[in-house]
Amino acid sequence: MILQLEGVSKNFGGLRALSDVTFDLPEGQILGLIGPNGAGKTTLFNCISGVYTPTEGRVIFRGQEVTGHKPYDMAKAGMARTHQIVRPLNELTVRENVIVGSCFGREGNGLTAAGRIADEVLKFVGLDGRRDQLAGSLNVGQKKRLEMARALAARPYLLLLDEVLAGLNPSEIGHMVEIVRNIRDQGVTIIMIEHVMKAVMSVSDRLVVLDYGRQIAEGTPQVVANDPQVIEAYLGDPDLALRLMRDQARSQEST
Amino acid sequence: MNSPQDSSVVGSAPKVSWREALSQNAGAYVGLILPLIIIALLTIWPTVTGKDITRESIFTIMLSIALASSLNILLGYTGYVSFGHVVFFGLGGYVGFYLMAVQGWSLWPAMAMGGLAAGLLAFLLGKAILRLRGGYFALATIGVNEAMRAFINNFEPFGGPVGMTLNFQVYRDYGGAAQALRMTFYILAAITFIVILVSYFVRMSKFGLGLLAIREDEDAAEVMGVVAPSAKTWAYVLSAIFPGILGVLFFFKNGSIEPVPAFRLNFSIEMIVMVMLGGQGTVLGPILGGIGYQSLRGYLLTSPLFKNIQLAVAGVLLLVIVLFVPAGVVGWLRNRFPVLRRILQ
Amino acid sequence: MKRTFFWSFLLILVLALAACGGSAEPTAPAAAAQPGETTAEQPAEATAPPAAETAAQTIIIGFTASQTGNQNVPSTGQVNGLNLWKDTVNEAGGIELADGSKVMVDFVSYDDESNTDRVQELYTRLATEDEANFLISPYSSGLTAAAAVISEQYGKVMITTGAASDDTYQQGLTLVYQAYTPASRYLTGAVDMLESVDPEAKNVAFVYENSKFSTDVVEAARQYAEGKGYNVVLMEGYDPETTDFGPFINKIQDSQPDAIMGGGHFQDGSTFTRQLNEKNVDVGFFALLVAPPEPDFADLGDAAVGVVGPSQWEPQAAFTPDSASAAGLDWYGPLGEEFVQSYEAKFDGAEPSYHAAGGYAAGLILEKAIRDAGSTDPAAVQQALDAMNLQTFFGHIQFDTSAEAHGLQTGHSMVYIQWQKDADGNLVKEVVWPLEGATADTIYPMP
Amino acid sequence: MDFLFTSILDGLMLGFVYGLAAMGLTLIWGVMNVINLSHGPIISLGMFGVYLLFTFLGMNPYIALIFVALFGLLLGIVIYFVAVNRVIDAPHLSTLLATFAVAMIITGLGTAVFTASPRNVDYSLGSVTIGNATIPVTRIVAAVLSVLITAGLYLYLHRTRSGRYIRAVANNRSAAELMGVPSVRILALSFGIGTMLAALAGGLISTLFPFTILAGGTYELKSFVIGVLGGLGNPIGALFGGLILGVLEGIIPTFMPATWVPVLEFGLFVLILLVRPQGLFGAKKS
Repeated sequence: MILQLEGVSKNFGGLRALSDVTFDLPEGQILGLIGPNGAGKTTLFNCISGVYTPTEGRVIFRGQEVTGHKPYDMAKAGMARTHQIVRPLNELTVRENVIVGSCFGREGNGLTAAGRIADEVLKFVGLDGRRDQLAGSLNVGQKKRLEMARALAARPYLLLLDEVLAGLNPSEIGHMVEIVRNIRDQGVTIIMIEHVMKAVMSVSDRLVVLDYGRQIAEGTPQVVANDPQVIEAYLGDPDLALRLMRDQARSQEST
Repeated sequence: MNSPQDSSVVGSAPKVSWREALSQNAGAYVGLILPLIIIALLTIWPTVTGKDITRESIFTIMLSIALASSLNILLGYTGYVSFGHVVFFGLGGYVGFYLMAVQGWSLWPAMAMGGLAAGLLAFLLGKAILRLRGGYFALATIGVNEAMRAFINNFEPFGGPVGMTLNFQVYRDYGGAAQALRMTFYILAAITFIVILVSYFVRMSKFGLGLLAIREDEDAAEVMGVVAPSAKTWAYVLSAIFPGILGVLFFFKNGSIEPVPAFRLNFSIEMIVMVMLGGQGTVLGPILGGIGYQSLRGYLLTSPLFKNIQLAVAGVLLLVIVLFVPAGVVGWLRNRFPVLRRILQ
Repeated sequence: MKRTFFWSFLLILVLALAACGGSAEPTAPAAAAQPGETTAEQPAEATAPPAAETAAQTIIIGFTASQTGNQNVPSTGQVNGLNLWKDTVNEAGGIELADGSKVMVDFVSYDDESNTDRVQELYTRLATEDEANFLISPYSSGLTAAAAVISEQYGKVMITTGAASDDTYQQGLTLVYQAYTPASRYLTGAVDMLESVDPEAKNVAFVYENSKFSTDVVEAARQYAEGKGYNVVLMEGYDPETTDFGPFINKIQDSQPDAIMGGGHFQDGSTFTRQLNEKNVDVGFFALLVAPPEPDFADLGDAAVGVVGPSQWEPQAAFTPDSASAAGLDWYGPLGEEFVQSYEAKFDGAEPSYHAAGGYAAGLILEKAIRDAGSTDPAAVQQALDAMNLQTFFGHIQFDTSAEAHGLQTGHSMVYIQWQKDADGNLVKEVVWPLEGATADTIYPMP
Repeated sequence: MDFLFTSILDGLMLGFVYGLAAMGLTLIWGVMNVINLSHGPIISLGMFGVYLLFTFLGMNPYIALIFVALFGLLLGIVIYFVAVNRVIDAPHLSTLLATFAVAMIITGLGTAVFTASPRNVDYSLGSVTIGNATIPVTRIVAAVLSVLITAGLYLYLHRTRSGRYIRAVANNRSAAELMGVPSVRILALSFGIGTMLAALAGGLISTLFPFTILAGGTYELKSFVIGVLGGLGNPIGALFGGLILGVLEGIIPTFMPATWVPVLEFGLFVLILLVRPQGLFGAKKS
């Protein structure tokens, strides 16, 4: 198992954002993490990658307990992630951004080696033509690919992808899904948060569904797609739909 | 694309031919040419003119360059606005001065101890206040400087409010006041040279890249594996050591030390202005900023037209720069003429 | 590899520099400041002052002053005094030398902003570029200590004024001479005065600004008072920025002193006085540094009545050729009233403060030394200064010549003023101590 | 320990004025995240405003405050549009330096016009005696006015439309903009009110102590301490922060040398920044 979560919960003040999330992730799989907005998916990413310390529960990465470790410890241990809202290092060039990923990631490469890796990774995500441009000058799609490139340059064992497909057009989505499959084929384990259902269903080996911080289903895409609880969470009664919309508004406000 | 388990091609240290390495490195050193030429010219200029006043004027300029370049490691590379940076200049100066005036140490070890004291303070402080971000950090550094000034004002071993005065005998050990003053100039030139090299190599190093990442987005940098707390602390220490050493040198030359001039908050702000004027985050920026600022101030102070309102004129100029050229001279040139980027680091 | 490249790079750089070493570097000397107010022609061979006397008719005297800094009020007074002295000398045709020739006086001055940053640079400029023959100190002891390093380095005689701290003169200097009564004797007279007006008084409170000058002064006064058997019931410094003296006044009331001494500069001193008055503190004797002799102190109104202050000089000071000969000293320079008159004439009726008198006296000391030496040779002037022992309108002038405290003022002493009300109820400043120069009796206890 | 009581009473009286002085700084910080380094010079201008009106027009200092307040408001709006608006979204360094440049301009011109010599508003209302403590009436008036102004500010922020807008912008500028709040105008108004409070505080201080054109700097530093005590961005908290500082300044000298006051003050300041950056009274922001 590359990653095991045991009863992970997270409270913010009185609000319970995650409650008792438990699953195991074998090496080499793609795990889709889905759920309505505000379900706690990104919070879970933050708990795994060390941005938050879980209020309860344990995170075990490659056999080691890492609960409460710092984000940089996780990066060095071989975990990399992208952000839902892209966070490029604006005043650095695209290439420098990727070099940061490689220098400080699992391998901790020197600048020269990192430069070579960066060039390679940039070609892989199709940004090699823009390597000397400032990262701030890219468009959103390119920034998403840059996030991906930075994460890959770290040569992680586990890659956390937070909505890499959001905001992309259909052809870009196809391209990105290809990239994700390719990465998995190279032996990297992936957890991806995604709203584009078709894509996530097709690419994931397994899915975990969160709703209001609770883990309401887990299994292969087929099993999950037919789970009544999941259907209710997504399509259910009008009240729920209304609540979802309110959540959407709230999450926009908080960003 | 190689799998992470199979990283034999790029994961291990790559074999690069020496020719390739040289050409890459040659490129890397291009940015050093201009800074070093300027420092070298400043150093030999007094010999060329043969005038002591040139030396004195350049002493002021070079001190500014060295201080601004030190501050730039924190301010420009790491993005933390240290408003009370003069605390390191003052504390280092005080520790060194105490060792020279009271304990009878000679200048060299006193300078080392001044730098050490400043570095140590930065290390301890860094652990605490570097957790604060943005304006809170700036405020905290002001608080630290004021607290330190008030403390030294009460600290009897350092003379309290009276400060300390250096006996002239001390200069005679270096061949008289004239000789001692000439010596301080060349020591300053050497330190400035070292500061520029340090600034440059930090800028070009992996450590420096981590600092730049912190400056751009600290949280994202941490997620990418930059150990921000320790990187920030070391940047802070590095940017504090040189002001500490320079404090000893300055007050040795000055002959006396008192709390108010040693911890003058405006002096910190002047350092920031110089960094900003030249271009923060670049090696060349603080050098041009130091020269530009001190020349301008020298001019305004003595110009019959602006003498009485020199502070206001300087304020207007600062405002114009902040509003319209926030990247400073070097940043502006880099943006305007991308061709020059390699030279203007 | 990197290293090899780096050193070869450096080598090339050095060679390149050597090749173009002489070319103009545009930025560096741009900081060169223009002299503030020099107009006269420079001495032909001013780098060698001994030779200059035969060739030139003018000597240059250099100093910096606080035109914009926080000390600009006293500093301006000092500069006014100096300017008056210069005009007086030049109107008389200059200073006469041994060979009968006369030298005129010219000034070069810069703004030091009351900051140490540039003082040394500016004094170096004065000593080398402007070819000043002699120097006058900046205002305040801290700046003077920095300037002294330069005056020693270039062998320039410097007369200090507005720089009272003793320790500047105890660092092995040989060319720096102090016009003011040093800090160690600044306030001791107040203790004598208290002893004289009230032999019963035993308890003294010292409340003073926590800065170099005031601490020096008060520390010396405390030792003196304790030596005379006084109880020091309170010894308390305050921060230079203090505006609320409430806590100190409460402490003073708690310690019930017969006398309060201390203060610092004008601002804090006048605030302190005002608040003591507002709080109706009952104390018989109140002596304060710096603030009371300033004419502006009268703005405090009734609060000022009875306040005593040490002064380097007062317009009423009774120094005359007669008093000089009574003391067995030579007299030199104008009478006190002549100084006051010409000062008021030159500066639109402004009354000279003691800083102004100090500035004039500094010039006068230099003038007399040059005249005695018969030349502008620094060594000869230095000798004349060492031998100087005379009385002027400013008082007795004599310098310590020992190695430990060379240049320290030993002759001059303070006078003490007290604010009193005249018959019409107007506030007037009266000299009350020493008794031989007094213009009125001390009011004790103060109302 | 009679004088302990006196010292606390003194400290409280002064604390109200300190609080008022810090209020403008903390309001501006709260609304737009700008540390206004021209705060001190504006306090000085407030002092000189009252001084000039009192000395040359013979105006009652408390009437003069009204003009000073108006002047402060207008000056603040001008400063906002000239120096702050353009860099309001830039990194902190830009606004710090922009407001510092304004401080240099005010101080530079002020020194040229007024010189650094001390001034004094020679105005007295006598003193009252409570037990052993004698308190000048001007101090009591200053304290009462400070409380009234604070109350006025509170009512303004909570009861008027533009006041609510200011709070909305302080809370979340982009959300307020979405709801149709004219954010630039509100920011300018907030800056104006911040400087108005600074000028008012300066005016009140001028009736208590002598001052110079440079005197505002001391109060600016104190305002930082007070702002952090009361919670930066919490104008009402500033009043309590001021009271704490005033009392500390009164009490500390009763058991140790008064020169240690700034050491403790700024030590406390740094400590609070580290431990409770939201201030002693601020609610914890998540």
